[in-house]
Amino acid sequence: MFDSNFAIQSFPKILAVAPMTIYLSIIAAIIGLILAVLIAVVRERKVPVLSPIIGIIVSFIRGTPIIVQMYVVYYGLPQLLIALQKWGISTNSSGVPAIMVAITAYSLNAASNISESIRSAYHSVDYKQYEAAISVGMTPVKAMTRIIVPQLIANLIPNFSNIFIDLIKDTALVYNIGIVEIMAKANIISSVGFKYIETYLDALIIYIIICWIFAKLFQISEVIIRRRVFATQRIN
Amino acid sequence: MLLEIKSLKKKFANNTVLKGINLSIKAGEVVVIIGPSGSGKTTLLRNINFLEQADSGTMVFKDKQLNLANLSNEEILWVRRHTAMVFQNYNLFKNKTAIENISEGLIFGQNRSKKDALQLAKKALDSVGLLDKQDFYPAQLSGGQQQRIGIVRATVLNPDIVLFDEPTSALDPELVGTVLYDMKQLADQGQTMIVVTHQMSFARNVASRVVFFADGEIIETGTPSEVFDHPKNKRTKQFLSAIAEDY
Amino acid sequence: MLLEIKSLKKKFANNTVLKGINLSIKAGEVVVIIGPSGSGKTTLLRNINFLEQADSGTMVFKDKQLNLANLSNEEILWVRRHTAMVFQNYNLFKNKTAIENISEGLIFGQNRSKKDALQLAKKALDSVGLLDKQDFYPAQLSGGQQQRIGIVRATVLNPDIVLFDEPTSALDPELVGTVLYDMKQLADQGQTMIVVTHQMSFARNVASRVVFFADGEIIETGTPSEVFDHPKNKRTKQFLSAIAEDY
Amino acid sequence: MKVSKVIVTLLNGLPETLSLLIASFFFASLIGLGMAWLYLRKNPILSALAKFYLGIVRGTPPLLMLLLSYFGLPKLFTLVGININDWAKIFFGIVGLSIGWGAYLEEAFRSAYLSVDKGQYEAALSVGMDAKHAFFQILMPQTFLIALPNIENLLIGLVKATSLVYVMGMVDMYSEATDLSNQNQGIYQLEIFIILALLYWLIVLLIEWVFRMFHRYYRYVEI
Amino acid sequence: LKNNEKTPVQAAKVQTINVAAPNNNRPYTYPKGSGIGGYYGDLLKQIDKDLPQYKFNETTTSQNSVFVGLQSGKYDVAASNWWYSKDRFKTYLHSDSNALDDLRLVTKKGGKTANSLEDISKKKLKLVPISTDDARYSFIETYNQQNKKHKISLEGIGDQSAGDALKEVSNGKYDVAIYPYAAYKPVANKAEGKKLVVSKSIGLENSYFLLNKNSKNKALVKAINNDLKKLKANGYLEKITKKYLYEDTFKLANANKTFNSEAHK
Ligand SMILES: Nc1ncnc2c1ncn2[C@@H]1O[C@H](COP(=O)(O)OP(=O)(O)OP(=O)(O)O)[C@@H](O)[C@H]1O
Ligand SMILES: Nc1ncnc2c1ncn2[C@@H]1O[C@H](COP(=O)(O)OP(=O)(O)OP(=O)(O)O)[C@@H](O)[C@H]1O
Ligand SMILES: [Mg+2]
Ligand SMILES: [Mg+2]
Repeated sequence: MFDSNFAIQSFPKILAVAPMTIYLSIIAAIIGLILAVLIAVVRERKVPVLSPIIGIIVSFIRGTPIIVQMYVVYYGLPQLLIALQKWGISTNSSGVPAIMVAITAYSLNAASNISESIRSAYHSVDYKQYEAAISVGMTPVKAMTRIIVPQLIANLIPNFSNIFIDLIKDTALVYNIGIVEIMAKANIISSVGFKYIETYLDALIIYIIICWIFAKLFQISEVIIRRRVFATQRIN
Repeated sequence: MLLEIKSLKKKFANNTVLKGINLSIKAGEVVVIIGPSGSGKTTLLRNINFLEQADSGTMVFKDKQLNLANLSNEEILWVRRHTAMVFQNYNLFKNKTAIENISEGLIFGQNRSKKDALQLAKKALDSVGLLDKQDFYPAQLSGGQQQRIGIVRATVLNPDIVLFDEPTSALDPELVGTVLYDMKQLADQGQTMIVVTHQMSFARNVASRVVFFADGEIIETGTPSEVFDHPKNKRTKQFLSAIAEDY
Repeated sequence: MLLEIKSLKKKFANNTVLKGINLSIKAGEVVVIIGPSGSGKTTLLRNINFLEQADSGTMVFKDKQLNLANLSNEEILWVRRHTAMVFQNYNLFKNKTAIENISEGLIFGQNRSKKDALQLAKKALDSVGLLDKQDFYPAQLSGGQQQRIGIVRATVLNPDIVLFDEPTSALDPELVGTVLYDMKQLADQGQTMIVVTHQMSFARNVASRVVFFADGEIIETGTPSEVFDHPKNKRTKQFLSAIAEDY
Repeated sequence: MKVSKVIVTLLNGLPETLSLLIASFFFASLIGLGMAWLYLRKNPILSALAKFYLGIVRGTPPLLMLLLSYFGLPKLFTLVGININDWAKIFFGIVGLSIGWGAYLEEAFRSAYLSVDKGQYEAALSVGMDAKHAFFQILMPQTFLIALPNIENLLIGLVKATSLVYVMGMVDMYSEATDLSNQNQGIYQLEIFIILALLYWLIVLLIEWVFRMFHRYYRYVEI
Repeated sequence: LKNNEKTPVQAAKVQTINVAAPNNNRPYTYPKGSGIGGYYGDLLKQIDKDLPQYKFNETTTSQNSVFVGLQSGKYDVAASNWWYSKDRFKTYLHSDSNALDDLRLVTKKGGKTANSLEDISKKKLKLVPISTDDARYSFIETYNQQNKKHKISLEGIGDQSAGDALKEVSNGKYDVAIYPYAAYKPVANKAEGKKLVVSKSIGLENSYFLLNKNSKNKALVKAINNDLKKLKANGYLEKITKKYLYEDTFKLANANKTFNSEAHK
């Protein structure tokens, strides 16, 4: 029943689209990180009106399955663009590529998760470090960038690593909107003969390896950063 | 007068922590503040360099008149750049080496060139005999070493006043001496200091003036021998006897 | 002799922390151990009630001979149930209220009924005047209150020896007195105690014997006045002068 | 189509979603506890076993985990001569999610356990408790309280992951939604999915509220 | 099943057969209660009734999952409008033809039109992505292999309903979709569908049951084939075709020639 030849032949074909999975995850992580910083700043500074609104949006995004979000964006984005057209803003509603939908959904998702992690990493930096900085005459901005942020980054890495690995795994759903990444390729190759077990096993192995590599990379970078930032492996 | 504080008041929620403090300090004076835990000593220091914002009161510092309830950002920065603080738990920047801890304030607080700053920092480290530790991170230093660097970090800025908040109370007893020694050196060089401490022998030997603080008020002030040997107030007496370790 | 330790040795990796300790304690004695940081005082206490396992040595406790390098679980439990410990950082159970902190040992260490245990715990709390705090969690109590409960938690078990590891060094100075007072009361009642402390006045006033410890060895031992006023060893003198707060 | 009809239809799947959630969370916790226990053993083989489990599961997309459970598990059982093909789908859903979330919970429990103050355990021993009582009276409750925020996040993640059981044709809220939208040839797709999202959000808000209450109850236990 | 194994007498009498169908393929299959609805729902129930020695146990799930289960042996029969492909017939057992599908091209009213697969390629029309599990996907792939000069650009997608796909034609995102008439028809009456036009038939395709390869199922295939022959002859297939597929595909030109043509390749 298990066609090991087919499994072996399919492996390189599926591996060939792994860059799509990684690309999607990295783009979503980068955009997510940028948005997350903005969100964290707005939320921490308690910017009136904006802060509670963003709080609700973040809660909503964190509280709903990504596949549902993806469909909402998939079906909602074109309608939004059509609506914008009616308002006289020129958009091309028919031209929203699936990859844009995926990046939008996954970036928003990453942004809300990362923003929470940034906030908790920020709170885990000893507040007195900030006071020490301004007491030697630094401006608040300098105190943040020179003292708080480097320490925050070291605290952030473990959580960020988890979020990124979840992101890689979650992209296994984007085949639903027609993006050819690992799962989609596995499905496509399988459909010819309706043989799925082989390709899914290939996909599983590829996912495990990718996740393992990234987990290790983050682990190493945490050790390096901790050593650079604090000259210790762990802060007390 | 270098510093003159008038009717400084500070509340947290509905807890009035400072109930109208008046305190004047001449250049070169060493003022030691003693008093029970929770009486507001730390809060007073934090209000002097604006880590905390007072509710009302005025301050004259270096002939500049300041309304404590309404300070501009420039005024805050100006005061911070002419005062310095030494913390109970050292608070060295954990992500900076010993020498960087000292140079950061020179570079980013006083806009000196990096080269100058490092040179000054080196000299300052040398003066407390810790030059060989210049590239160590705080986590690699003992408490006593950290605190002595904390003091250097403050004094290298050449501040008009240095504020000390229980600088030795987190230290092992045999290490306390080294830090107090550095502080005495400073005092002997004419540095103006406000020191919150429980080290009565330091207060007795080094202070020009002792202030006894309780419940957010100055209860008694005078020379060390006035306050320690002839306390006028009942609460002062009570506090001194609790500290005096007899049971 | 209530407790007799012979040639106790303890190494961490290649760092020999205890280099063959001999120490005997009679019932009713109060032995105060002093010495510099890192000299092994805490390690000694932890070896006595087996929080740490010694590498070699013997111990006679309540006429029972114990080989420290080779203890059965029953022996360990038996010793722990006849000794008690008071920690520097109190170590009250953070997830238990004041009264539960005291009753836990009675219930799970001494197999008493919950009802009995709570009654005993209540009485014990009352004896230090903290009955009104019985339902407070440690985080809701001051350091002094926590440590006094820590002492009650130990003594309510009616142990043959109570071990104190710097019980006051984490406390605010005015709170130190209340804890030392409780400890003196205990000593006066004839409780056998081993106390590691930097409170020289306590050592002087309460100790039957003072042991000066350095580098994992007992350097000097004697009555308080022998050790403090006429120290024989150079290192003892050096240590006492560092502590003595003159600069 | 009326919103109320959409809601009623989607709510048909709620019992399935909830039973899946509760059972998976329960078993995932058991697996997590067991694996954390193995991981922390001094025995190198046992802890290697736990690390292996962790490494594999952490790299497996939940979707594949569910497929593995639904189709791989029966294969595994036929090797020992037991036929579980006919067991209810929810069984396989629970197995897949439990194995996946067990790994996350393992990490939460282990890191919480390691961050319990060692002095607490020693204090327990010093009042004469044996290791077992010290563990169950002192370490375990504190571990649990420290792990609580992580547990909350994981439970929320699990709520969302239950939607993936569509791959095995279970009729949960998500499947009700896709089926409803198919019945209508995808015309009300956006509306249906927005309502679906709101329903999931509601469940999550409820969970957050419960944890908040719990947290408030233990606010004086500062660990 | 387990009980049956223990009592061989009974086992010879009634065997349970696990049948799976996609949950997203109206009007051919969809979930109905705990079983299968639609064209194949009716057909399976009829066959089940006709074959007393078998008892069908029906389930619906996502399409890729149907085949993972079929391959692993969890399911015996996969039911939907599976068309012929060499690989499939090699991997699985297959029945004789159980339905005829009428393929059409759907375009936007007033927009570009197409009446054959070649048209799509010649006019450079954008074809709506096809679910990679779908028979239409390999149908186009096969076409591309055989018509290297007039290749159609083909995009894959996950499970997607006909409604969603056709919406993308009506809103202009894509130019043309390829669907069996039966999948297009229910959309045609909706508001979105009114913006669409459908071509003439561009071909007929047979559908087959696919079965896990094992000896038990070999006997089952025989039994099913016999029954299918009977159901074709007595008009039952035509009856449910008219009931579910909106037209009688057996009456179309070439229907008789095409029916069951690949079954014994
Ligand atoms: N940020 C704050 N928010 C609310 N209350 C505060 C805050 N900081 C201090 N307090 C309260 O103000 C009072 C004075 O505190 P402060 O730290 O100034 O006392 P202290 O004299 O320095 O005591 P210690 O000797 O323990 O350091 C205390 O009751 C404290 O609880
Ligand atoms: N678990 C351990 N592993 C390794 N080394 C240890 C451990 N516990 C203590 N040590 C080392 O043993 C030595 C003695 O430590 P100990 O805590 O007994 O000293 P102490 O006399 O109690 O000091 P202090 O006055 O600072 O409490 C120190 O050098 C310490 O670093
Ligand atoms: Mg203070
Ligand atoms: Mg110690």
